[in-house]
Amino acid sequence: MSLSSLLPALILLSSLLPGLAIFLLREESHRLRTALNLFGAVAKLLLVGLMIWGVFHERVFETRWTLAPGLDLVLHADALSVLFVSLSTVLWLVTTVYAIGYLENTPHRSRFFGFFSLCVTATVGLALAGNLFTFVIFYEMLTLSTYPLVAHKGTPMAVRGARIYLAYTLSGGVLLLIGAVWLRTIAGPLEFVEGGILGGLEGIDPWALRWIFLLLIVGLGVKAALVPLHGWLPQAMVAPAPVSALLHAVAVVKAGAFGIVRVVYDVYGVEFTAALGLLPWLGAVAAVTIIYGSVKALSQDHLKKRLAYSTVSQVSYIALGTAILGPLATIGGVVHLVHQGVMKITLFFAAGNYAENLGVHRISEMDGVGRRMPGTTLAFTVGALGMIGVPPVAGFVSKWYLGLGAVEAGQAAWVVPVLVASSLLNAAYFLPVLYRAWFREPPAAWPAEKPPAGRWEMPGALLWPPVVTAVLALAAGLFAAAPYSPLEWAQLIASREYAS
Amino acid sequence: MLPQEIIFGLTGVGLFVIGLRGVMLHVSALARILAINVCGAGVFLVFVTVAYRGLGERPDPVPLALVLTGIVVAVSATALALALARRLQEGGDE
Amino acid sequence: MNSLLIWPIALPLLGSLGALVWSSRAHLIGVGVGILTLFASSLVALRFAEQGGLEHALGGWEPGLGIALRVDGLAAALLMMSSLVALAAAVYATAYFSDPVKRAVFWPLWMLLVAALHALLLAGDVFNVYVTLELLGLTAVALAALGGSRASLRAALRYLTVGLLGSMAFLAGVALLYAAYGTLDMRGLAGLVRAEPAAWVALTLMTAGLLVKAALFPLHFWLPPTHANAPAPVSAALSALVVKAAFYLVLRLWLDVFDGALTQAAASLLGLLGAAAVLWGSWRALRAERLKLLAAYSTVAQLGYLFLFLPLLLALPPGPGRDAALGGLVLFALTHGFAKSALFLAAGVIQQHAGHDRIADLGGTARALPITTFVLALSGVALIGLPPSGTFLAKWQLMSAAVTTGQWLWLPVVGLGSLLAGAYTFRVLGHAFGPSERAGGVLVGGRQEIPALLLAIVATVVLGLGANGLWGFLSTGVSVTGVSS
Amino acid sequence: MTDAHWIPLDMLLAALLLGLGWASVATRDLKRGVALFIALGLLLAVTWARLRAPDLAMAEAAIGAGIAGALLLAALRDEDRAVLPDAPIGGPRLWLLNLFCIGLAGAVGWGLLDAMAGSDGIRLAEVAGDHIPDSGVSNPVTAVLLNFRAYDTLLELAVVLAAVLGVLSLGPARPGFERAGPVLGGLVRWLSPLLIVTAGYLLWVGAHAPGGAFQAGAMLAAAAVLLRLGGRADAGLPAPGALRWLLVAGIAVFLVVGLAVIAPDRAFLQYPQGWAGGLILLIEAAATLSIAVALALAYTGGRPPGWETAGRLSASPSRREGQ
Repeated sequence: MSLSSLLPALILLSSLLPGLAIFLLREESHRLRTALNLFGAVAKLLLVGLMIWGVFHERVFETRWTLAPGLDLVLHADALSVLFVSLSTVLWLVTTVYAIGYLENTPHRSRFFGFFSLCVTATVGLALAGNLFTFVIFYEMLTLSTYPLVAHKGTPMAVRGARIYLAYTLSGGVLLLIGAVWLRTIAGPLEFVEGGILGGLEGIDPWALRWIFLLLIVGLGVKAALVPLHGWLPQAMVAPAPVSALLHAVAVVKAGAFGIVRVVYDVYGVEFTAALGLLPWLGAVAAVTIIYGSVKALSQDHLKKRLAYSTVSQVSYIALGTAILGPLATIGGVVHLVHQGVMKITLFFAAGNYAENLGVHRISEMDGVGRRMPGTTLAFTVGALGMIGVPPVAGFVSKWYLGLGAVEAGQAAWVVPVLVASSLLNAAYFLPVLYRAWFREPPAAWPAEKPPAGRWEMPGALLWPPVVTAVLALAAGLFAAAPYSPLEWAQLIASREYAS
Repeated sequence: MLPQEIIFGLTGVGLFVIGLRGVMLHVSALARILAINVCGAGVFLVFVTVAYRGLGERPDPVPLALVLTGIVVAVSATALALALARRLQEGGDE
Repeated sequence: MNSLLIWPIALPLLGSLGALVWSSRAHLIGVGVGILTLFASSLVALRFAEQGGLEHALGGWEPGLGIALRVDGLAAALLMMSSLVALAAAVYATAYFSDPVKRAVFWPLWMLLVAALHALLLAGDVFNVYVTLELLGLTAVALAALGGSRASLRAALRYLTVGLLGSMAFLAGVALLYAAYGTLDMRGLAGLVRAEPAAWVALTLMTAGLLVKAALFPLHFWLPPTHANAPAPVSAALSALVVKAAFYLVLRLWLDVFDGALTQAAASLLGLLGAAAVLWGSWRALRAERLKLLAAYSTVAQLGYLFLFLPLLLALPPGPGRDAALGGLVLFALTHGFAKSALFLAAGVIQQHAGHDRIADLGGTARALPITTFVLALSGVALIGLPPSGTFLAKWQLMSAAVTTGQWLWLPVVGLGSLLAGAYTFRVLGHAFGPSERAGGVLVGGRQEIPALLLAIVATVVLGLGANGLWGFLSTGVSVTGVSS
Repeated sequence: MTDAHWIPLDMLLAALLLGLGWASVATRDLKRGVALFIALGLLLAVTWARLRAPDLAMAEAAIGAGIAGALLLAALRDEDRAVLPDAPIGGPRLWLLNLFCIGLAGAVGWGLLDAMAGSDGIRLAEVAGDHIPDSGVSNPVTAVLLNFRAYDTLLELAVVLAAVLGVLSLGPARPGFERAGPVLGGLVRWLSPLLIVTAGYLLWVGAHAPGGAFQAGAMLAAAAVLLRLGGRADAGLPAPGALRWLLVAGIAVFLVVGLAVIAPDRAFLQYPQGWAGGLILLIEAAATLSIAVALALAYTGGRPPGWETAGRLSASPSRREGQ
């Protein structure tokens, strides 16, 4: 066993083992639990750093374990997985800090952080999955580990939201499983290969492949919240803020989108998908979702619900990017995987802070919140502007490449109007919030204000995470051309997908 | 095939089916237990008919031994079933 | 001379006698014999792995005149499962019974049950199978009646009646086989059976008898009340092992003895009944009000999956594809055995702790009994078929075989069945995580919770991640009757 | 008399069997049903004798009709309603059931005739006959039961034990009968020793003539039944401590012999050359006692007084388990 065959497994274990240990801790062992959490998060960050360095130097990292004849559990590092792994690892560290602060003095923390770690393990497993079989395994594990997090509060509403979430995702999982089994049976072991594998195989009924594509995309689309499979997402916002943040930014929704990218690029191959005539359908679903999500977001007064519908809309940019044939659109879609994550997590952290500190849950209650909580609101503003696509925040870069890609592919006629319309809608549901927060007079009393503690508006563990992610979102836009930036990686990925 | 084989073989089948029908028809435990015993008698008759077949000097001892085993098993099962039925009638623990 | 094969049968039989005579030491004898039996079974499995098929001609008479014990991969795998589950349930039982009379009578019967199971798994003779079936049936009924309530007595009596009827049908089939082919040895029969009326009628009678005992829909009606009202360790053995023994015999008859006399249509019929069992059993489990009743209906459903494999195995030509499906079948049976026994043991802990097992009133279980709740969750994962349980791999093989043979109907059945299983599992967990004032430590009853936990871990982790060797193990001697390999 | 001459008689016998079978199941009066069933058993014994199976005839009379009949009659004593209600199912469902049964009878009959016609008496009789000289006994049925297929018989004893344990687990024994009047009492006093002697004879003779452990055990059990009917609630059984040993004796001796003979070149239950006859007699003797005790206990219907405490080694049994 060499390092290169162990490293992917170690990255998984760095959150799995602390997670299992945390389950066994007594509720009062606050320090030990925090230490384990942070140790796991930092260890994972270091290991991922090592992996990035290695991948850059063309080392191959692969862990392979045979579960049954012809069915291998494969963890493999390629450019795309490194991108997603880095995103989840960085955001996990930030979210862990946030969650420790957020859940201070609440019950069942050992259970929470145990499942929290399992959830990240599943996400990283998804990212590193080297074939469709492995992907399915972690996809299901993700479902299992997030259910208790959504239901964590134990209120009837939380239990109901979790049940709806479970009904959707388990059904999606079954469809994905059927599709994966079918494809595995007729096409062999589906190792992810840049450029896809199916295009090169002879003698497979194209209609079978189309049906399988449908099964896979519907199965993945449930988690990616493609319309009309998005019904669970607004219900799941009953979860505690750090869970919502993770769910929307890296774990569940992103896992679905990541899966769509994997299936289109590394299983079917984007050119072969186009040849099967499937891309326009995917594009249409993505476009409908983008517009629908934005329109629904407009009418929500509940802040987290508005953010949830915004996620529905924004994540479909990734699907849109994959649905347009051409490297520029690919870059736009893939880079949005990162950008949306960083921006959306900022927004959810901020929403959590408003609720935690002031009891503010609704947009109508946010008048003047910027003066009371300037740090949080500044971070929120950066995230919101990024979502709209205002330069130089990261969101602009994604939209720019998507637009360019559409022009390159000769599909500007429908893509550009979608982008413009959605940006206008984004502005329509975010700008009024910013206006209220900064320019309206604060009310005489907040719904449920906590007595101020310490120097800052919030305890540091709650304030710094949104600030850090907001800075990351800005940096990803400002230094998009710098080496190692998300954009750079996306360009590397796109160049490999189209090399064949 | 000898006529006896046909006569007793089919009689065995008849008893088997009569017993089976009795089990499905009745709800009383005792009547069912009785019917199962009739059913078993039919199967035993088939075995003995098979042993008698071929008319060698002596019948085939193997099926006869099987039937002997079967009779003892049947009486054991009957004993257990009757005890259960009786205990049920007395009302169980609660 | 593989006289090794007699020990997994003889040891529990001896133990049973010892427990009857020295009943104050019965629990020690029970656990000790459980360990020894596991040891003997492991030796048998190891010997099989080295040498392939094993045969022991009892009394030294050639099979036919005498009786042979035989072991192939299928038998060895189930023997190991049975020994492990029985040992775990025995340790659990040492802390379960409070009534001294019941405790005293439990141990001899328990070891007789284990002996019957092992005798059945190793039997190489169709009449001997009948005797083991009766021994298994009577011990199972007597143990199930230890529940003591009216409901449990009524269920036990019905179980006995139905089981006896099944045995009679089986025995009638044996009579026809002997009349037609003049032997009772399975290997001998396999070489003689032809596609003719005698074989068809015999197969139908024997299969029908076994289907009653395996509780295949619509002959499952006796199972839920029996398994739901028996003492927990007994329920565990009934659901995990006893019904599976009947299925094992169906498999043996269909794949080996009657190989030459089968039609795809007959297998498809069993598959359809299996599909109905999956859907109906899962649905009833979802509607069940008591945890043990839920577990029992879930057994009806899970047995249905096993029968789905039959039409696939029959349609697949010999080769890697068929071996893969057979491995999936065995893995399914093993995983279900471990998961369901864990579930019943956990349900027993809850019942003893809370005084009831009504699902709607399980609130607070997660706080009071965290380990047991964890067992519920783990076994639920295996029942749904989610990774990393063995069931996940087994269902993958099942669906893969369905695609290969073009039997598409089974795909939606498996999918729907999994969703229903998810629904009933999370229904229980949802209640268990509900609010309550009761609190408890991490481990409440070690002798009861640890065996259950280990069983659940085997089902959900060990068999999921470490099952690859199973396929090789099974193909050490693929044909059951073709002992030389 | 050739077989052809037997045909009318055989047909009469068959018709009677079917009629009795039908009547015992169809009657709504359970007492009548049981009586008819016992008659069926006796008629079966006649049939076995006619089909040249005297071992079976004896076993059927003693066990199938005798003990089973006694068990059923004893059960009737507790039955509140000896008369069943009107046919529990009727109308179309009854017709469906009848149709199913007729179809089943046709199919099984067809299969059986095909089986017997298709293969002209291939069977194990010849092989068995060839090996009887090596079996240690000369009665072929005993040779099969205690040598060729001894393992079946071992498990069969386990079945008997399982059933009795089940009966014992369910509750205490029924109360006994009133002390019999002088006539019955005298009969019992005379008959019981006779039965015990007969049992010993059957056990001994089983090696070369019809008879053996099961028949002998049934005779002993019959003696116990008689004693109980005569008013002895304990049916003449020994104290519970000894009962436990007697119950396990058959299997224990069988199993120990089977395991003891194992050697590198000898299988389980493969008796060494020259020892077969003696070992079989030993096993049969133990089995007779076990069967007799088991059947007698089953007849009393539950635990004899003092059963619970008889198996304890020490005065202070461990009670840690259970809550």
